[in-house]
Amino acid sequence: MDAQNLTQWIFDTLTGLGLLCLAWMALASSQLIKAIVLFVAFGLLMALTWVRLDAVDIALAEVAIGAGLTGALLLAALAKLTAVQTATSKAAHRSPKDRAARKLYRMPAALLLLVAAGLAYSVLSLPLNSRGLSIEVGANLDASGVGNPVTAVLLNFRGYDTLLEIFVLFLALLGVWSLGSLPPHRIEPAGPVLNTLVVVLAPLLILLAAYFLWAGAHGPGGAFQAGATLGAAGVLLQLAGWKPGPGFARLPWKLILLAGPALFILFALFTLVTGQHLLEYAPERAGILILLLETGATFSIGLTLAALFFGERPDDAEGR
Amino acid sequence: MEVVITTFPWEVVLILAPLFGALSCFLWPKSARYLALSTVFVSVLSVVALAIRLITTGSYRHAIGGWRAPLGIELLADGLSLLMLGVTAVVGLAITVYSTGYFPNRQLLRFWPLWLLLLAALNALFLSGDLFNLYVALELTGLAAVALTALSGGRAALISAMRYLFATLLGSMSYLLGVVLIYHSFGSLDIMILAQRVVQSPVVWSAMGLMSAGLALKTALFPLHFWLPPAHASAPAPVSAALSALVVKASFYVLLRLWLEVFPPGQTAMLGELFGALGVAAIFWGGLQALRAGQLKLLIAYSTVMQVGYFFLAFPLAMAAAWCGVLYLLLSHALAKAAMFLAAGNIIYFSGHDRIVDFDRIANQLPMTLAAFALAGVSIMGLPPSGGFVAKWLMVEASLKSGQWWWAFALIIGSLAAAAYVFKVVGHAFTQTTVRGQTNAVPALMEWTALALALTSILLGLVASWPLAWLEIGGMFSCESAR
Amino acid sequence: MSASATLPLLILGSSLLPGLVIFFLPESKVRIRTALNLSGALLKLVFVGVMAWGVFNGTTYETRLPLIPDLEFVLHADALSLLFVTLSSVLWLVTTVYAIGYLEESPHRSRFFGFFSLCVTATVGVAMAGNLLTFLLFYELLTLVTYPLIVHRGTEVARLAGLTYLRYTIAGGALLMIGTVWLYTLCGTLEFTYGGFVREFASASTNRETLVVIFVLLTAGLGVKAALVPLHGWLPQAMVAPAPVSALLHAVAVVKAGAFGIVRVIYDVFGIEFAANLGVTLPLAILAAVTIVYASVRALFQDDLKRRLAFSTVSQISYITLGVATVGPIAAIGGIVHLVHQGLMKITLFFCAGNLAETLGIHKISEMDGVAHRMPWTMVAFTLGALGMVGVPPLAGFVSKWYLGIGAMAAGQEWIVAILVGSSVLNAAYFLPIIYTAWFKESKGTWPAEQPRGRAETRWTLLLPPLVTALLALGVGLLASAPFSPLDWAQLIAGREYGR
Amino acid sequence: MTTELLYALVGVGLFSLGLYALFVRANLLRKILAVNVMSSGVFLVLVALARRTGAVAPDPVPHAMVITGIVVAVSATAFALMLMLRIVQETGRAELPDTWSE
Repeated sequence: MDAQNLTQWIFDTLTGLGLLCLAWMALASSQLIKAIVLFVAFGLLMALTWVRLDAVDIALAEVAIGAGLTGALLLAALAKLTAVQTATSKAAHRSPKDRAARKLYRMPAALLLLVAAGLAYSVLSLPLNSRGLSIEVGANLDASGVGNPVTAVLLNFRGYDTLLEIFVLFLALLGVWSLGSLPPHRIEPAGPVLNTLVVVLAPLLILLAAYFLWAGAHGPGGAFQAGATLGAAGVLLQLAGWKPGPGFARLPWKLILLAGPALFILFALFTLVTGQHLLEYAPERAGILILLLETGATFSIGLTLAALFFGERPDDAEGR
Repeated sequence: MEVVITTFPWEVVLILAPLFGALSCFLWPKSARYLALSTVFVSVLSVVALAIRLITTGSYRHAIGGWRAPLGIELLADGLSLLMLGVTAVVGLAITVYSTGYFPNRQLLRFWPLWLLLLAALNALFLSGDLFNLYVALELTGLAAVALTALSGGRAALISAMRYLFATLLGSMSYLLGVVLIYHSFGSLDIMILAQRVVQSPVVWSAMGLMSAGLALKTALFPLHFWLPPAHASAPAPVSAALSALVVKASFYVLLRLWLEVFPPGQTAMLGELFGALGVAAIFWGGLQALRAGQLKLLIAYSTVMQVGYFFLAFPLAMAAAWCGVLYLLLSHALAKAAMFLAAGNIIYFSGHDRIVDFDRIANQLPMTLAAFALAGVSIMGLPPSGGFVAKWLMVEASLKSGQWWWAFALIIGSLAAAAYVFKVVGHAFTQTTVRGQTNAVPALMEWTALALALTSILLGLVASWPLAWLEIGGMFSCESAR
Repeated sequence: MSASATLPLLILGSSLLPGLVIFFLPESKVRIRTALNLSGALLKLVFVGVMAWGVFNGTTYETRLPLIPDLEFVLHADALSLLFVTLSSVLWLVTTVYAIGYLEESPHRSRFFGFFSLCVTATVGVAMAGNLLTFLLFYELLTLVTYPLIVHRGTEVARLAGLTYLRYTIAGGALLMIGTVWLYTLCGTLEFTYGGFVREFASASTNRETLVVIFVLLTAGLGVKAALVPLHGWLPQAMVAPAPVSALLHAVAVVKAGAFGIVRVIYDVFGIEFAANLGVTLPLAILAAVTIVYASVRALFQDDLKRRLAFSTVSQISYITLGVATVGPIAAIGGIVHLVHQGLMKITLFFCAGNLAETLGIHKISEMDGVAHRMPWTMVAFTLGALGMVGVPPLAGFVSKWYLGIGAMAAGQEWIVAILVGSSVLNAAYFLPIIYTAWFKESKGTWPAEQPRGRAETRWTLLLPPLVTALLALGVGLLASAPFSPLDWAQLIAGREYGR
Repeated sequence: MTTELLYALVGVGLFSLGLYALFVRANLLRKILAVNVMSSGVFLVLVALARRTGAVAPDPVPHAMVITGIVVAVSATAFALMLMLRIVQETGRAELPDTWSE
C-alpha cells in the first residue's frame, strides 16, 4: 500500500487503541474524579473519530453533548456526591465489593469474550460496501427543504424519531424533578478568573448557538448542537455561582422549556386536521417550518440541559 | 360519519393525545387531573374508532411525513397492535381513575405528566413499524417506567428503580446493536421490507441473539427477571399495575413482531426451544417465590415473573393456536394483574401494610377489593370462566396437538401453583381475629375500579371469539384455522 | 332465542341473579334476602317442572353460545340431567328454609346466601351441561363458590380445611382439564351423546392405551369430588362448615357433581360398551367397592356425629359409581336412582345433626343418650334416614340396593352382592347404635349447650326440612313403581343408555 | 482490513468493555460511565459501517440515528445521576445493596 494509506492505517489503529485504552482506564481507575476526566478525554477522542468517519454533525454533537455536557453533569454529580455523603449522617464506608464482584464475574467475563468474538465475526462477515439509504436520501433531498442530508433526515424524513426523542429529554427533566430535592449542600464558588471568563464566554456561546442553528440547514450543525451550546452557557452561568430562583418553575419559563415539543405537537396536530400525513410539510414551506422547529428545539434543549445540570426543581430548591 | 371513522388516522391521535396531555399537565398542574382524565378518555375513544376502521377496512400503514419506507417511518395498524392498544387504553383508563384517589396530592402532580408520557410511549411502540423508532419508543417507555417506580421516593423504591434503570438501558443497548447489524446488512429499518429481505446469515444470528436477549431482559424472562420483583413490589400500586400489565408486555410485543415477521423461520427453532425451557424455569421459580412471599405486592410481582414464563412457552410450539393462546394470555393477564395490584393498593391504603398473614377480616372490611383480587386470581390461575382459561386451553391444546405434552404439563403445574398462592391470600382475608393498628376508609371509586378490571378479565372468558377474530386482522395468523 | 333455548338459562338465572343481588344487600335486610332466596328457589322449581313435562313429551331443550373458537357453551336437558336438576332444585328449596333458620342472628349472612345460591347455580349447570367443556366450566365454578362456604366461620381450622379442600379439588380439576383437552385434540368434539362419542371418532385412529389414560385422568379428576378412596381426604375435614352447607355439599352439590360426572363420562363420553371393552369398568367397580367397605369401617370408629355421617357419605356415594361400573342395565338403574335416594336420606341426617348441634350443642354420639325424648320429631326423621341408609325395606335405600344386587347377578358379577351385604351390615353397625342411644338410653338430664326452649322442640324452620326430606325418602321408596318416581326416570335413562 | 471494519470492531470492543464493567463495578457512577461507553460503542459501529458507500458521502441516516441516540443517552445519564444522588442520600453509599428490602 502507498504511504498515504499507511499513515491513515496507522492513525486509525492508534485512534482505535486509544479509544479502547481510555475507556478501560476510565472504567478501571480507582478514583472517581480520575475516571470522569478520562471519560471526558474519551469523549473528545470519539469526536475526533467522528470527524475521521466524515460525520462532522456527530462530532459537534459529541463535543457539545457527549463530552461537554455529560462531563459537566458527571463532575457536578461527583461534587454533590461528596457533599451529600458528608451531609447525610450515615457513614459512607467503602466495601470490598468491587473485588468480590470481580471474582464472582470471572465466568461472565469469559462468556463475554465469546460474545465479543461472535459479534466481531459477524461484523467482519458484512459486505464491504453498501449504499444503505444514501441514494433515497439524495433523491429526495431537494424536497426536504434543507441542504444538509443529516438535518433532512432528522427533521423531515425521520422527524417522528426526533419528536419522540425531544420528549425523552423532557421526560428526563420530569424524572429528575420528580425525584425531589437533595439535602442542602454547597459547591465551591468559582474563582474570579472563571467569573471573568464566564462574562466573556457566555455571550460567545449564545452567538455560537445561533450560528449552529442557522448553519444546520445547509452545513454541519443544527438544533442539537445549538441547543447544547446554549445549555453550556447555562452551565457556565451556574458555575459562576448564579442560581435559578423559584420563578424558573413558573409558566413563562415552562413555556420556553416546552417550546420544542409544543411546536412539534402543534405541527403534528395541524397536519392532522388538514388531512395530510403526520408531520408532512409542503416542499416549498418545508425549509422555514424546519427552521422554526429547530429554533424551538434549540431553546428547549438548551434550557432543559441547563436545568438537568442544576438538578432539583428550582422551587423545591427554594422550598427547603 | 362512517367515512370519517374509516378514513381518519386514529393511530396518530393515539400518539399525539397523550403527548399533548403530558405537556398540558406539566403547564397547568392545577387542572392536571381533568386534563389527564380527558386525555385518556380521548384515547379510549380513538381505540374504539381504530377498531371499527380496522374491522371494516383491514390493516393499513401510515407513512409519516408522507415518506414511505424505507426512507421514512411507517406506522403499522393491524390486529396485533389493535389488541395491545385496546388493553393499554382499558387498563390506562382504570389506572388513571384509580390514581386520582390513591396518591397524596404532591406526588399526584408529578405522577400525571410521567404517566401520560408512558401511555404515549406504549401507544407509539404498539404502532411503530420501524426498528429504530421502536428503539426510541422503548427508551421512552423504560425511562418513564423507572421514573414512576421511583415516585414514592422510599429507600426500597429508589434502589429498585436504579436496578430497573440499568436493566432497561442494557436491554435497549443490546437491542440497538442488533438493529444496527440488521440495518447494515439489509439496508432498511422497516419491518415489512425486512420481512422480505432478511435471509439466514451469521449477522442475522448475532442480531437475533442481541435483540432477543435485550428484549427478554426487559420482559424479565427468567433468569433475567432479577430487577422485576423489587421494582414492581416497591412502586406505588397504580404504577405497579401499569408496569406488570403494560410495560412488560411492550418489550414482549416487539419480540413477537420480530419473531413472526423479521427473523427467518429456519433460524428461530433452536432459540425457540431455549425460550421454552427458560419459560418453564420461570414458571417454577416464579411460582415458588410467590408462594414464599410474605407481602402481597411481592407475591403479585413474582406471579408476573411466572406469567412471563407462560408467554415464552409459545415460541417452541410456534403454531397458530399457541400464538393466539399467548396473545389472549397477554390480554387477560394485563387486566387481571392490574386488578390485583389495584386491589393490593386498596388493602395497603386501608391497613397501611401488605403482610398477608395479617389480612384478617379484609373479607368483611373490603369485600369488593377481595372479590376483585379473587376474580383476577381465577383468571391468573386459568380456571373457567375467564380469559386465562381460554388462553390456557388454547396453549394446552397446541402442545398436545404438536405432541409436546411437557409444555402442557408445565402450564398445569403453573396454574396449580397460582391457585396455591392466590388462595393463600384469600384464606387469610377470611380469618376473623381482631384487627391491629388503625385503618382508614378506601374511596369507593378505587374499589370499583379494581373490581371492574377483574370482571373484565373474567368476561374475556365468555366472549373469546371476538378478540380472537380481531387478532386475525392483517392476517399474521388465523386462530380459527389453528385446528 | 326460542323458548326451548331460553328455559335452561332461566333455570340457571333463577338462582344466579338472586345470588348476585344478595351480595350487595346489607346484613340488616333480612326480609328482602329471605324473599329473594325463597322466590328464587320456588321459581326454579316451576321452571324445572315445565322442563320435566317438556322432556317427558319429547321436547329437547338446548342452549348454544360460542365460547372458544369451534367450541360452544351448551346447556341441554336429557332425562339424566333432569333427574339431577330436579333433585338439586328441590333440595335447594328445603335447605334454604333450613339455612334461614339455622343462621338466624349470625354474621355475614348476605355473603353466605350469595355463595349458597351460586353453589346451586353451578350444580344445576353441571347437571345441564351438554358437552364436556361446559361441564368442566361449571365443575370448576362449583369448586370456587363452595370454598367461601367452607371457610365461612373464619376460624383457623376453617382456613386449613378450606386449603385441604382446594388442594384436592383444584388438582382434580387440572387432571380433568388435561383429559378434556386431550380428548378434544383426538376427537374434535366434546358433545355428550347417548352411547358416547369416543367410539366413532377415536377408535379407528388412536390407540387404546391413550384412551385408557384419558379415562383415568377424567375419572381421577371427578373421583376427587366423588370422594373415591384414596381421594376422599378433604370430605371429613370440610365438616367445619355450617350444617346447611355440609348438608348441601354431601347430598347435592359437590359430591354428587363428582358422581354425576362419572356417570356422564362412562355413558355419554365413552359409552358403556366401549368403556367395557376398553377394560376400564371393572377396575373402577373394584375401586368403588373398596371405597364402600373402607369408608364404612372408618365410620364405625367416629364418635363425632358429623364425621361419622361424612364417612358414611364417602361409602354411600360410591354405590352410584358401582352401579354404572357394573356393566348392565339393571345395576345402572340402581346406581342412577341412588343419586336421588342417597341425597334425600343423607340431607335428612345432616339436618338432624344440625338441629342437635344448634339446639342442644350435641356434637358427639356419646352425648346423645335419650335425646329422642327431648327432640322426638328430629330423631324420627333421623331414624328414617338412618334405616334407609341401612337398606331396610320399604325405604329408599332398599330400592337402590335391591336393583344393584339384581343387576350385579344379571351382569354375572356375584362378588358385588357380597360387597352390598357386607356394607349393609356395616351401615347397620354404625347407625343402629346411634338410634338405640337416642331412643332407649337414659338421658343424663343436662345437655352440653341448650338453647332456651320454645313451644316446639326447636325452631320450625329447623324442624320442618328434615321431616319433609324424611317423608320424601320414605315416599320414593314406597311409591318406587309409580310413574315419575325417581326409579321410573332411572329406568328411562338406563333404557336410553343401553339403547332400548 | 478497511477503516470502516476497523472502527466497527473498536465499537464492538467498547460495547463489550462497557458491558463487562457494568457487571463488575459496584459503584453506581462507574456503572453509569459503563453504560455510556456501551452506547458509544454501538454508535461507533453504526457510523463506521455507514461509510461503506465507497467514494460518495456516507449514508446520512445512521448519522441522524446517532445524534438522536446521543440525546437519549445524555437524558438517561442525567436522570441516572440524580437517582444515584438520592440513593446516596438515603443509604449513604453509592452502591446497590445485595438485598433490596427495607
